[in-house]
Amino acid sequence: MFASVLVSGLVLGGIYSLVGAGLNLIFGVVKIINFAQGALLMFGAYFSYWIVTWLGIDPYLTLPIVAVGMALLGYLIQTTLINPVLKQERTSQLLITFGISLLIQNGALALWGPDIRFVQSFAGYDTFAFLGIRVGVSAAIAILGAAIIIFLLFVFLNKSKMGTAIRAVSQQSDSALLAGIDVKRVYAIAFAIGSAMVGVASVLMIPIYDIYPLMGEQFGVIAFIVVVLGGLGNVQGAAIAGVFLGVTQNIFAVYVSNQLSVAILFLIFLITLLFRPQGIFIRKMRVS
Amino acid sequence: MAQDCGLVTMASSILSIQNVKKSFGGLDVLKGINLEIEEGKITGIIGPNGAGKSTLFDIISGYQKANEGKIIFEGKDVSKLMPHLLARQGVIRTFQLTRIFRNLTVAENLLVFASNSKNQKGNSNERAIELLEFVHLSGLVNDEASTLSYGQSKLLEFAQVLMHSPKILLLDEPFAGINPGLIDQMMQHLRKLQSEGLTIVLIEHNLPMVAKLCDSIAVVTNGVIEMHGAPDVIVNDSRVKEVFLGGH
Amino acid sequence: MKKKLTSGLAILAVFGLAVSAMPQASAATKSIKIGLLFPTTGPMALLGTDQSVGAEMVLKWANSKGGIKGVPIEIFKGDSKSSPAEGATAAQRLIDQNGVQIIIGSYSSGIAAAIAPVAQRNNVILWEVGAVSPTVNSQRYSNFLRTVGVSATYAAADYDFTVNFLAKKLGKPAKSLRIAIANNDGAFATSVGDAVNSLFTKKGLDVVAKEVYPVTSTDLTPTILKLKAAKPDVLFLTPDAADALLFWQTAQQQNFNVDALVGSSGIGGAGFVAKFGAAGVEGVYDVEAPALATMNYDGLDPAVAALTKEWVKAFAASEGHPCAVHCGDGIGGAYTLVTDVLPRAFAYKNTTLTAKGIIASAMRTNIKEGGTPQGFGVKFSNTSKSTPGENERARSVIMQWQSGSLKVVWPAGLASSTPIAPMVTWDKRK
Amino acid sequence: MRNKKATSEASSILTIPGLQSAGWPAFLGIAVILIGILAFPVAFDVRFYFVQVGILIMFYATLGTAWGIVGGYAGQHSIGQAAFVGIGAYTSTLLYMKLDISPWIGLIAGMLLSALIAAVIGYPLFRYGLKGDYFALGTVALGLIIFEITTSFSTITGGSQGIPLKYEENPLNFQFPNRTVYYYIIFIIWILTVFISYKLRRSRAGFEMLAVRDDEIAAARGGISVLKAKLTAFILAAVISAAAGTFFAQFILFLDPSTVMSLGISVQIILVAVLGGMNSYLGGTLGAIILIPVSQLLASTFTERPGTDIALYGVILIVLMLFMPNGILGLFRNSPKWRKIVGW
Repeated sequence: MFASVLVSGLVLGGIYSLVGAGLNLIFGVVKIINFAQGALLMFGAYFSYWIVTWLGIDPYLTLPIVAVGMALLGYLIQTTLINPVLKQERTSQLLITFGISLLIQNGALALWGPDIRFVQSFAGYDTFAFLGIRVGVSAAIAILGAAIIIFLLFVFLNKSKMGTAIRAVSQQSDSALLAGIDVKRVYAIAFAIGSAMVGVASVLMIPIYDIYPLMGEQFGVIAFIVVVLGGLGNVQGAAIAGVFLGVTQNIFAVYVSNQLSVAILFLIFLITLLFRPQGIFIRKMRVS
Repeated sequence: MAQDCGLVTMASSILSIQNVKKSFGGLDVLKGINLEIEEGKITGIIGPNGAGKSTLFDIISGYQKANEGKIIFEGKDVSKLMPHLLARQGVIRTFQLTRIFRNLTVAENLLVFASNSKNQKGNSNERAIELLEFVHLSGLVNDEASTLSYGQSKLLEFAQVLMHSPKILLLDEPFAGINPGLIDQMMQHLRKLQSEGLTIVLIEHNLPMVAKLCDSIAVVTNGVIEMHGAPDVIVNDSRVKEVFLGGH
Repeated sequence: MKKKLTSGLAILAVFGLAVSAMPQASAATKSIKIGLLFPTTGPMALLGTDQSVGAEMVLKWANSKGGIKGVPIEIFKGDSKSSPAEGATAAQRLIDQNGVQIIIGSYSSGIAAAIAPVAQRNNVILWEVGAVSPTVNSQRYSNFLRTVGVSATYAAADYDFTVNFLAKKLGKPAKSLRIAIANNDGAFATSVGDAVNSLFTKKGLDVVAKEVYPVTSTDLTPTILKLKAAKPDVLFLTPDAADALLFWQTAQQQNFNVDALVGSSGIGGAGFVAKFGAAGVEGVYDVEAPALATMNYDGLDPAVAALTKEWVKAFAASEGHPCAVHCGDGIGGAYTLVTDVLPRAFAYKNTTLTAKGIIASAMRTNIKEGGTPQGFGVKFSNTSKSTPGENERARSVIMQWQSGSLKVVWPAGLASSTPIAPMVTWDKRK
Repeated sequence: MRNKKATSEASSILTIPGLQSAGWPAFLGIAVILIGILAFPVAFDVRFYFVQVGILIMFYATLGTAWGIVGGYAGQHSIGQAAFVGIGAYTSTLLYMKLDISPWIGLIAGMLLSALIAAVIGYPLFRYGLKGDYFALGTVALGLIIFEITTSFSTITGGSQGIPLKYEENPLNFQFPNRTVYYYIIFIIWILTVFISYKLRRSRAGFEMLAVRDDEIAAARGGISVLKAKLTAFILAAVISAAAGTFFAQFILFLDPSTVMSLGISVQIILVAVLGGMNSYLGGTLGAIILIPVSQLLASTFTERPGTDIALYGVILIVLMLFMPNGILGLFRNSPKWRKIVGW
């Protein structure tokens, strides 16, 4: 059984990495606590769902449209709602994203009702089985997709000019400004790419998870754990962190306490926050 | 003081820095600093950028912990004290980049420093008024500090640290960004403070100014004290001229 | 300026509240004001909405028939936002702003428990059609009347079915059946899971696993693997709507087979068969009040059966999915109220409706089996009982997914089909 | 002229600015408002719903003001404040239900326990220098952990099924036949909280919090213990929140984790404080006066399409935060005179 638990944890971890990938840019670069992360994930899922319903295509084929649509939405959110309050109190940014989350979640409820919706991909609920260890095909696709987009993100950040600008801004926005980088534009692009990745996550997830207005809530919280655990802006770190969390959650659920298996993630998160250094670029001053 | 009895020629040391070493991520910033700061004197610390001057200040004032070595203040080892405890002992510093409380008013900025010190002297109200007049901020008492210009902020910080009645004052580039007229006044004020018994240590790039103000000068290069002595000796040293005044 | 602004605002607020708080005409009964208070947003919105819509259809039907003895019903709606505290405030608003005399609610036990004292203190009836926790009325509020069964009725039905059918059919003595119980840690699921567990252990059945998973869990594989390792013959599963689907999908992926799965809530929901198809859910049992859309109407009084069919059709048309259990709870509860209790309550006080009159009338309610859309009868426990106001005739039935519809299979008297066991294994489905 | 004025002000700069600078009109205004609030439930023939809205306003005003101490004064944006509301509510309720101890005593017990837990939790958080967003996220995690633990230990807490409180009309049991009494109880809790917040703003301890908020490093240089300032604020806010929690459980007569300790409630608390202006002792109150009635009004207006009201609430929030990122009272910060009065 241990092997099965471990593999299920790896699979879950892959999904966590996928969900965290987009937030890496939003939280890691723009540095806002985005309460709307889960709502955006849900919105992407509905987006894909409606395309599937109208066009009758396989959900995986909606990926480019959803990614582009979500990127536009993200760009719009950053330029119209977040950029104007960038220099203000952090709480006002946080509450704006909370407002966005209320709007998207309850807007979806008001428009489309509370029904649980689902899509069928070509993979259906098929399963790979190997030595008694079983993995859903759609889960395997999601993990493969996660690996690809995380790799692409890594390449983008490290090899492209825009990626370099994003990293510069992520590390120190003030110096980036001095270096002639249009920080607000970089933020908008980072938010857009982050949202596009959330869209990709949505599409890859809906063959596994069903679609309803609150579907993204839990994943939104977990995304923060993934990103902080892996290190802000650290793409590979987040991927490893996601896997670590998934494995921990499932092993804990089986061998310690099923009911506290979600709480343990929060505890790991808290302990990480206490002990990990917060950015190597700021020389840390002891004050307390 | 105990040291007074021993060497007649040497004034007592209020602050003793003993073999202080510090490295950041494998880079040795301080490689064993030894320095005695004499009570009631003004000591200047000069050296090129990155020589470790600010790090030394950070360690003296408790913001950084040395990897090795000791800081002895008034005969007690204070190496492990947190900054606020050092401040209460009378070790007060300024920073290269001004640090004031931007969302508080000018008056409140002084209030914060009014009574936390054990060696507060005199009426703090009068002292505050006097200090505000000195730094020409009397007209702005109720303005939010964020509205001050850079120079004004720097002056406010100066007033702030004096509000605290320090025993030893560590000034990190106090004259940068302040208009020349005021610099003279500040120097006069520093001398006055010195005459009242305050010990002052300052980091400054402007060697002539340091030479004019200080009783002794320590030169820091590459994480060690290259030399320490009277201003005229330092200013006329060929190495200092070469390394430090090369551009002039 | 600032001060003026604050005082201005404060005065405005006080004034605004006072004006909108003008006393309203008291119940000279020109109309009967009923509030529908359900969780229609938040995590309970899916099934809460079903219940609300079901109840509303019946109230509208009563109006179309000329109201209650010629007095029309005015319907007001509230949203408890899936939160007990919001529910309590919304209840007070319905009472004070809209002057409702009866609140039909609440879907969830927590919300019901928070509304009950509000109803009692305002002398308004809480007509409960959804909550199943037996502790809701532990304070013995007289204005609380509940038409549906409590979690103990689920456990009783499960026990009866296990001992009198499953054991025989599976060819084992009841005490040697390996029984597993699983539920999420939400209020409803915990209530039912605990009730089943305590009854079964008390009766000496062999409970080999009791799994509780977080309702927020993102992966049910650990739960399935643990259940699989316990090798149960029968599994009693109480999920909510979303995790029911995730559970079954994971069960398929992990090839988890049991001879019988008795679920509830989401297992009997419309989404369950829609997602997995008729073959995918064939043979799964559901314990609950009957799902109206697929029950056998033969056992119902013919007039009730005709009405029920009408409502089931109307519900499907307006909501886009069949009227299952929760919609049935709403319909059944409201039906008893408007056809039985309210007309008699009028008779008591010469067309003036009072809470006292409604309670007195409810105490005389005596509906036989087959007399309500849900099939069970209604008789409320009186104040001599440990919890008054409970429908002693409410019961849960065992249904089974057969060829894509949820048929009542147990007890035999209400059954529209015969139960099939053991359930087919995953490799035989398709 | 200007100089003279400046000097005269300077001569008293060490008196901390406050309400008295507005003179008698301010005190008259306050008196009128307070009398208005006290008279509201009895002077007008109001339905209890409006009294209840008043109770909710003061409940959230209390929580918002308390949050203002830790979030506004000390600058530590805790997003787990509801956990302390829950600790207060559960302590008094469990003592009452299981041991028959009066909730009045439970109120004190809850406050003490809350202080203890805040100290135990706050110490490592602040000691390890958790700052800004990391502190905020840490408190989110804390709130969720406490929520999950409360749900899990159902044998003691009743878990997700909650606890219906037994109702025995007896003032000693915090239970009154006339529910308007709750209005006056929360009034007292609220006014005390505002008073504490106001006094704190004018005290040495308050100044230290403000200094720490603005610049920890400079504050330490001033001899201020950063740890102590943050911890004091954190504990104070926790204690007040616990008191409000006990009150709320007694008022609603039902308690489950979602009622008192959900993330949504933590956010609502911040919302109230930030909208009003979190740096002012009046911010929480002003925020609650606006947000609670707005959400009630929306809920009673858009009953036909569930979700519409909350979505609109979200829009209102976005707009307010876009145009008043410092809250309503933040608009007054640039006027030295008003600044003193609102205590920015």
